[in-house]
Amino acid sequence: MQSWLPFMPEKASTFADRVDGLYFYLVGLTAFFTLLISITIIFFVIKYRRRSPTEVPRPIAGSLKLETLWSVIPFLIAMSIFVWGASVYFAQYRMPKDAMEIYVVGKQWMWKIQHTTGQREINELHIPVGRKIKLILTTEDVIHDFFVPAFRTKADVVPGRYTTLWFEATKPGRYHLFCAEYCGTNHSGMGGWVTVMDPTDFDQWLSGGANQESPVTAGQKLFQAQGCVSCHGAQGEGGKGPPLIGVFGSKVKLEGGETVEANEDYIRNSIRNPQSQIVEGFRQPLMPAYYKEQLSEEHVLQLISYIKSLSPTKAQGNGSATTAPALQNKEQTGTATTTTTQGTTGANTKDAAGSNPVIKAQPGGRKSPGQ
Amino acid sequence: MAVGHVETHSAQTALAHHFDNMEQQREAGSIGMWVFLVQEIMFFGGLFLAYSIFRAKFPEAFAAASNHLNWKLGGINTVVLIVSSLTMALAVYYAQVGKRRPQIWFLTVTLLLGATFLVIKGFEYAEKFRDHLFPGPGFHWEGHGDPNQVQIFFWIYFAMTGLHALHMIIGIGIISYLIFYARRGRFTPEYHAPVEISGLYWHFVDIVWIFLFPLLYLLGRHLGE
Amino acid sequence: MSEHIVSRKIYFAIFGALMVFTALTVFAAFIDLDRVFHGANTVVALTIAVIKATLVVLFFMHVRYSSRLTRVIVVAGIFWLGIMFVLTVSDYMTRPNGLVPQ
Amino acid sequence: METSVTTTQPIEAPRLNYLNNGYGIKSWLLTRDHKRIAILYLASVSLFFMLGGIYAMLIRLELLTPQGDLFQSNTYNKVFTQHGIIMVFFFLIPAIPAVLGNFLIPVMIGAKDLAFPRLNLLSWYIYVLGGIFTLWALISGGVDTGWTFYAPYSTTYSNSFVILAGIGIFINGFSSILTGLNFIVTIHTMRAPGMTWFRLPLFVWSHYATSLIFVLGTPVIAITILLLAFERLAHVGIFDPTYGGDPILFQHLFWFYSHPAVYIMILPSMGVVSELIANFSRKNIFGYTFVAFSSIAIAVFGFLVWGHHMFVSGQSVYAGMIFSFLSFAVAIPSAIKVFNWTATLYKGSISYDTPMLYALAFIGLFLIGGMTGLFLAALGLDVHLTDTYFIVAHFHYVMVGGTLMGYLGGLHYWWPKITGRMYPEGWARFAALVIFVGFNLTFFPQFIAGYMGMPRRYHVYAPEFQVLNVMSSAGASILGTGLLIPMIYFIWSMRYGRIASANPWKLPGLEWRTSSPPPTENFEVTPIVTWEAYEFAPPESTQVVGKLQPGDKPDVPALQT
Ligand code: HEA
Ligand code: HEA
Ligand code: CUA
Ligand SMILES: [Cu+2]
Repeated sequence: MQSWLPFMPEKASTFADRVDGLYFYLVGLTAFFTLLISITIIFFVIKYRRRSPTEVPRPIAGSLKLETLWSVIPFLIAMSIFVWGASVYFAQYRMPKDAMEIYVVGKQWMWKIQHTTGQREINELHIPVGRKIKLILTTEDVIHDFFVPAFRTKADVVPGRYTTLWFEATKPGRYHLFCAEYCGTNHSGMGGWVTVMDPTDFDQWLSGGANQESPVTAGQKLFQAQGCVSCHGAQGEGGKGPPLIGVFGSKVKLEGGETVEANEDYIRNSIRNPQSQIVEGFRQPLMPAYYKEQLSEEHVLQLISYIKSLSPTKAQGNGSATTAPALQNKEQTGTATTTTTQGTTGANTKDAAGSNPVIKAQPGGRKSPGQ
Repeated sequence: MAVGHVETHSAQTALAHHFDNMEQQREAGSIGMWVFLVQEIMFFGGLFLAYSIFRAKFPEAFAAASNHLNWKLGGINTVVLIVSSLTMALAVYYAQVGKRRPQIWFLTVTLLLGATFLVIKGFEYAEKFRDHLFPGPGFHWEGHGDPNQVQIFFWIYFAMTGLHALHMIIGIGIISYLIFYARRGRFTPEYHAPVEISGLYWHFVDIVWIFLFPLLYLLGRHLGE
Repeated sequence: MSEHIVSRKIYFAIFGALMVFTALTVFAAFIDLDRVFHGANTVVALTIAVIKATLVVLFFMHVRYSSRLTRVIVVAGIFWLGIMFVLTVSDYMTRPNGLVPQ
Repeated sequence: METSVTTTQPIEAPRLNYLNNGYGIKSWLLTRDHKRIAILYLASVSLFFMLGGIYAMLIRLELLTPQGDLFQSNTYNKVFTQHGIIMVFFFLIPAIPAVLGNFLIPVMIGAKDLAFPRLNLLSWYIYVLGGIFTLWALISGGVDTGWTFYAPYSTTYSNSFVILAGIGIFINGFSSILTGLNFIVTIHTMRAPGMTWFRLPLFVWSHYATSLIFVLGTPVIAITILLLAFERLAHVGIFDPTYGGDPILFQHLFWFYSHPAVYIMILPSMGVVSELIANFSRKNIFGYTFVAFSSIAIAVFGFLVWGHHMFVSGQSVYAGMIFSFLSFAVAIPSAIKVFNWTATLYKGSISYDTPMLYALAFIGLFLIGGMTGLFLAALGLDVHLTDTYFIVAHFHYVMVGGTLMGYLGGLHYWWPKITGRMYPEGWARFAALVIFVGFNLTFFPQFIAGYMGMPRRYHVYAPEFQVLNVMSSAGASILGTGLLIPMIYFIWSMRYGRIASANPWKLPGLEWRTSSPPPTENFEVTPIVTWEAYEFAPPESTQVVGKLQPGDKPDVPALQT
C-alpha cells in the first residue's frame, strides 16, 4: 500500500513521522532558497541585460550589512536543522527498557535471524505490531547494514562488535529489508522482508516453531560441549576460570587496573581472544581463544544469551553508567535506533534485565500482547 | 630535495630563467621545502594516529612488545641521528660562509652517520626476522600479551621505522648529490639554497625519529619485562 | 629577507641540550612514574620529545630567524595534525567501551 | 593550426607564441612551460572523463530494468567502482586546478611561469603513471570495492585488483601534492609588482585554498591506501577485526582526506564562477573580501567535518553530534558565496555568452546540491538517507551540476586564450541547454528514489523504483549526447574556429592583456599592476553600498618581514 503522498515510502514505525517531518522542513527550506535565488537571478539577468556593447556599469563595493545578514540568517536556520536532527537522532539512540530482543547475524549475502524463543529465519523477520523490538546485530565477515525504509532506520553491522537497532512497528504488512552497506558481489541481493503481524497472528507464528530450542538452552549445550564447564563450572559458578554467575552487566576488574563493563561486546571478546582482557587474578593464560572455526557468531550469541541468563538481577542498575546524563531526562519514546553498542551499552545492558532471556524475554515472546 | 635542486642546477647560471632575482628564488626554494615538510608531517601523522589508538586499545600487549625491542640500539641510533643533525647544520654554516673544504667534510660525515644509522637498523631488523617477529604468517610470540595485538605493534613498528628508513635513504642520496656539486664548487655564499633546504629535510627526518624512539622503544619500560 | 647566519656556538649548545634530553628520556622511562598518576611516563616522554623537536626546528632549521610565513607554515602543519588527532580520538573516547580491547 | 594562429594576430601580438614555439613530441613531453603542461593535462583528463562517462552510461543502461540483465553482479560492482575512482581521482580533482589553474595562475599574477616548472612537469608524469596503474587494474580484471575502499571488504574479502588500483591512487596523490605545493609557492613569491593579495582574481584565491587542502589532506589518503595495500598483501594489519584491527579507523583516515577532497573539487569551480559572474556582468564582484576569505574558510573548516560520512557506521554518538554541527557551520561560507554572486548581478551589464550560462547553471545546481547536503548533515535524517540514491543525487548535483558546469564554463571562457580560436557560440549555447536539461532529468529522480529507500550500489533493485530509474537513464543519454557536442566543436574550433583577438571579451584581467595564445614567457615585459581586480570603470565612479570599503588593503608580502 502506498502512502497518501506520491513518491513517499510507506510509514510503518512510530518513528517515520518524526523523520518525515524533518524531511519536509528541509524540502521546504530548499524550495524556498532555490526559488529565492533563481527568481532573483532571472530577474536581474533580464533587467540588467547588456544593452550596448560599450556600456560600463558603476562598480558596487559591497555592503557589510548585507554580508552579516546573509551569514547570520543562514547560520540560524542551519542551527535549527542541527538541533532538530540531533533530537531525532537521540530519540533513535535511546534504548527502550522493555524491548523484545532478536539476534541478527549478517553474512555474505544473507541475514540470519534468531528469536529468543528459538525461531530461526533467513532474510525474513517476523515481528508483532505495537511492540518495541530490539535487534542485536553482528556479522561473520564484512560490514553490512540493516535497512528498513518503511521504518526510516538503519544500522551498520560491523564485524568484531555488536550493533543495536530498534523500532516499533505501527502497521501490519510486509516491508522491504535491504542491506545498505556495500558488501560485495551480491550486495543488492542481500535483502528480504520484514513481516509485521497482529499480536495474535504473531503468537500463532511463534507457537509454530515452539519446539525449537531457545538460544539460552542452545548456549547451555555449547557451554557443556565446548568444555567451558571444566573451568567456569557446570553452572558457571567458576573454578580455574572466573565465575560467570552475575557477571553480565557488572563491572569487571581486569589485570592491569582498568575495569570494564561486562556487556555483549566484552563477553564476545573474552571468547574470541581471552588474552586481550584478563580478569584480575586469572593471570596464567588457560583459556584458549575460540575462533570462527569452532564457534560461529551465532554460537557466540547463544553463549552470550546463556551467560546473560546467569545474571538476572545484576544486569540491572548500572546501565546508566554509560548513558549521558543529558539523556536521562530525554523522553523514552524513540522508536528506532541506529547506534552501536558503543553508543548504547548503557541502555542495552539496562534492558538486558528487562529482556533477560530466562526471566523476561522468553515469556516476552509468548506473553506478547494478546495471549 | 626535488623542490630545491630541480630548479637550480638546471640553468648554467644559478638563477633560473623565470625568477627575477636570487632572493626570490631562494625564498621560493625554502618555502617550497617547508610546504613539502608539512605534507610529510601529515603523511607520518596518519601512522602516529594509528599508533596512539592501538596503544590505547592494547596497553598490555604494546608494553610487552615494546619492551622486547632493543632500546640500546635504538638509543645509539638516536645519538647517531642527532650528531648527524649537528654536522648537517655545520655543513650549511660553512656553505653560508663559503668555506668549501669543511663544508664537504661535514657533508661527508653526515652521510656516513646516516649510513651508520641504517646499518644499525639493519641489525635490529635482522634480529626481529630471526625471532619471527615480522608480522605475517611466520609471526610467532610467546611472551605475555595477546599475540594478535603484539603483532599489530610490530606491524606499526615496521611501517613507521621502515618509512623513516626510506626517508633516510633518500636523504643520503640528496647529500651525496650535494657533495658532488660542492666539490665542483657550485655553492657560494650567494647561492647555496640546495644545501640549506636539504638540511631542512635532514633535520625533519631526525625529528621524526626523536618521536619514534620514545614511543616505540621506551614506553612501557617501567613495567619491566 | 637576507638570511641570518647562526653562530656555531649556538649549534653546539643545542646539540648538548639534545643529548642531555635524550639521556633524560631514557632514564625517565625506567622509573615507574605511573605511581604519580596514570600515564605519567607517557606524558614525560612526549614532553621531552616535543622539547627536543622544538629545539631542532627553531635553531637547526633556523625557524627562529626565518620569515613570518615560514613560521605560519610550521604552525599550520602541527595544527592540522592536531585536528586529525583530536576529532578522531574524540570519537574513540566517547565510546563507552571504545578503547577497551576489541 | 599554430602557423595560422600567429598570422592575423593583433599588432601587439608577438609572432611567436607558446604553441608554435617548437614542434614535435619532444617539445611537448619535455616542456617546462606551464601552458603546455596544462594542455597535456587537458588531453589526459579528457580521456579519463570519457572513460568514466562511458562507465556512467553502462550504469544507467543496466539500471533501466530492475532485474540485472545486462551484467553479472560483480561486473556491475566493478563498473560503478571504476566510474567513481576515475571520475573523482583522475578527472574531477585534477580537472580545474591542473588544466585551468596551471595555465592561468602564472598569467593572472603576472609571472613567467610557476615557481617550479620541472616539478610541474613531474607532477604530470606522476599523474600519468598513477593513471597507468589504475588502467592496468581495470584491464587485468577491475576493482569492486566501491571508490571508498571500506575495510575489511577491501583488505580481505574482495578478490579483485585492489592493490593495483590502490597504488594508482597512491601515486596520483603525489601529483596533487606537488601541484598544490607549486601553486602555494608561486602565489606567495611570484606575484608581479603591484599585484597585492587583494588585487588577485578570485580564481587565484580559490586555487590557493584548494592547494592548502592538496598539501594537508592528500598525504593522509596516501598513507591510508599504503597501509590498506600492505594489509591485503601480508594478511595482518590494523583494519580487519580478525587481526585485532578496527574498520572504523579506516573510515576515519579515509574521510579525513576524502571530505576535504570534495572541497578540492568544488573550490576551483567556485573560483571560475566568480570570474565568470564578475566579468560577464562587467561588475567588480560584490564583497570581494568575503568571497575571497570564504574560500579559505571552506578549506579550513572542510577538515573538521569528515565524520558526517560515518553517522551510522559505529562512530560514537557524541562524535556524530560534533561532526554534524561542524558540517552545518561549513555550509555558511558556501552560502555567502552564493549570495554575493547573486548580488554581483545587480545593476550589472549582463551578457548571455555561453560561459555565463554555465555560471548561472552552476549557482542553481550547486544550491540544490548544497542544500541536500544539509539533509545529510542532519543526524536523524541521514540515518534514513545514508547509502541510498539520495546521496548519489546529492553528490552528482554538486560534482556534476557544480564542478563540471564550472569546468565547462571555464573552458569556454578561456578557450580563445588557450588556443587562439573562438568556439562556435550558437552550438555552445545549444549544448549548454541540452546538458542542463539532461542533467536535471538524470539526477533529480534519484533524490526521490533515495528517499523512497532505494539503496545505492544496487545492481538489482525493487520494481517499484523502475519508473524513476528509467527517467534517470533517459536523462543520462541526453546528458551524454549534450556533452558530446562540446567535445566535437572544441576539437573542430582548434583548426577552423574564428581567430581570437588578445581580448575577445573586452576584460581588464591580466590574462587578457597578453596576446592569445600568450608567448612562452607570458608577457613581453613583467607587467606592473596599478588596477584593482575586476576594475571596469575608474575608481572615482565607485558607488558604495553600506560601509564596506573596496577590498584593497596594502599587502605586506610575507617575505619582507
Ligand atoms: C563537490 C563535492 C561536494 C560538495 C561541495 C559537498 C558539499 C556538502 N556535502 Fe557532500 N558529499 C559529496 C560531495 C560533496 N559534498 C560526495 C561525493 C559524497 C558521497 C561520498 C560517498 O559516500 O560516496 C557526499 C556525502 C555527503 C554526506 C554523507 C552522507 C552519507 O554518506 O550519509 C554529507 C553529510 O553530512 C554531506 C554533506 C555536505 C554538506 C553539508 C555540504 C556543504 O558544503 C554544502 C554547502 C552549500 C550550501 C548549503 C548551498 C548554498 C547555500 C545557500 C543557498 C544558502 C542557504 C544555506 C543555509 C540555510 C545553510 N555530503
Ligand atoms: C566527478 C565525479 C562524477 C561525475 C562527473 C559523474 C558523472 C555521472 N555519474 Fe557518477 N558517480 C561518482 C562520481 C561522478 N559521476 C561517484 C564518486 C560515484 C560513487 C561510486 C561508488 O559508489 O563507489 C558515482 C556513482 C554513480 C551512480 C550510482 C551507482 C550505484 O550506486 O549503483 C550513478 C547512477 O546513475 C552514476 C551516474 C552518473 C552519470 C549518468 C554521470 C554523467 O554525468 C556522465 C556524463 C559524462 C559522459 C557521458 C562522458 C562524456 C561524453 C562522452 C564520452 C560522449 C560519448 C558518450 C555517450 C554519448 C553516451 N554515478
Ligand atoms: Cu550486505 Cu550489502
Ligand atoms: Cu563530506
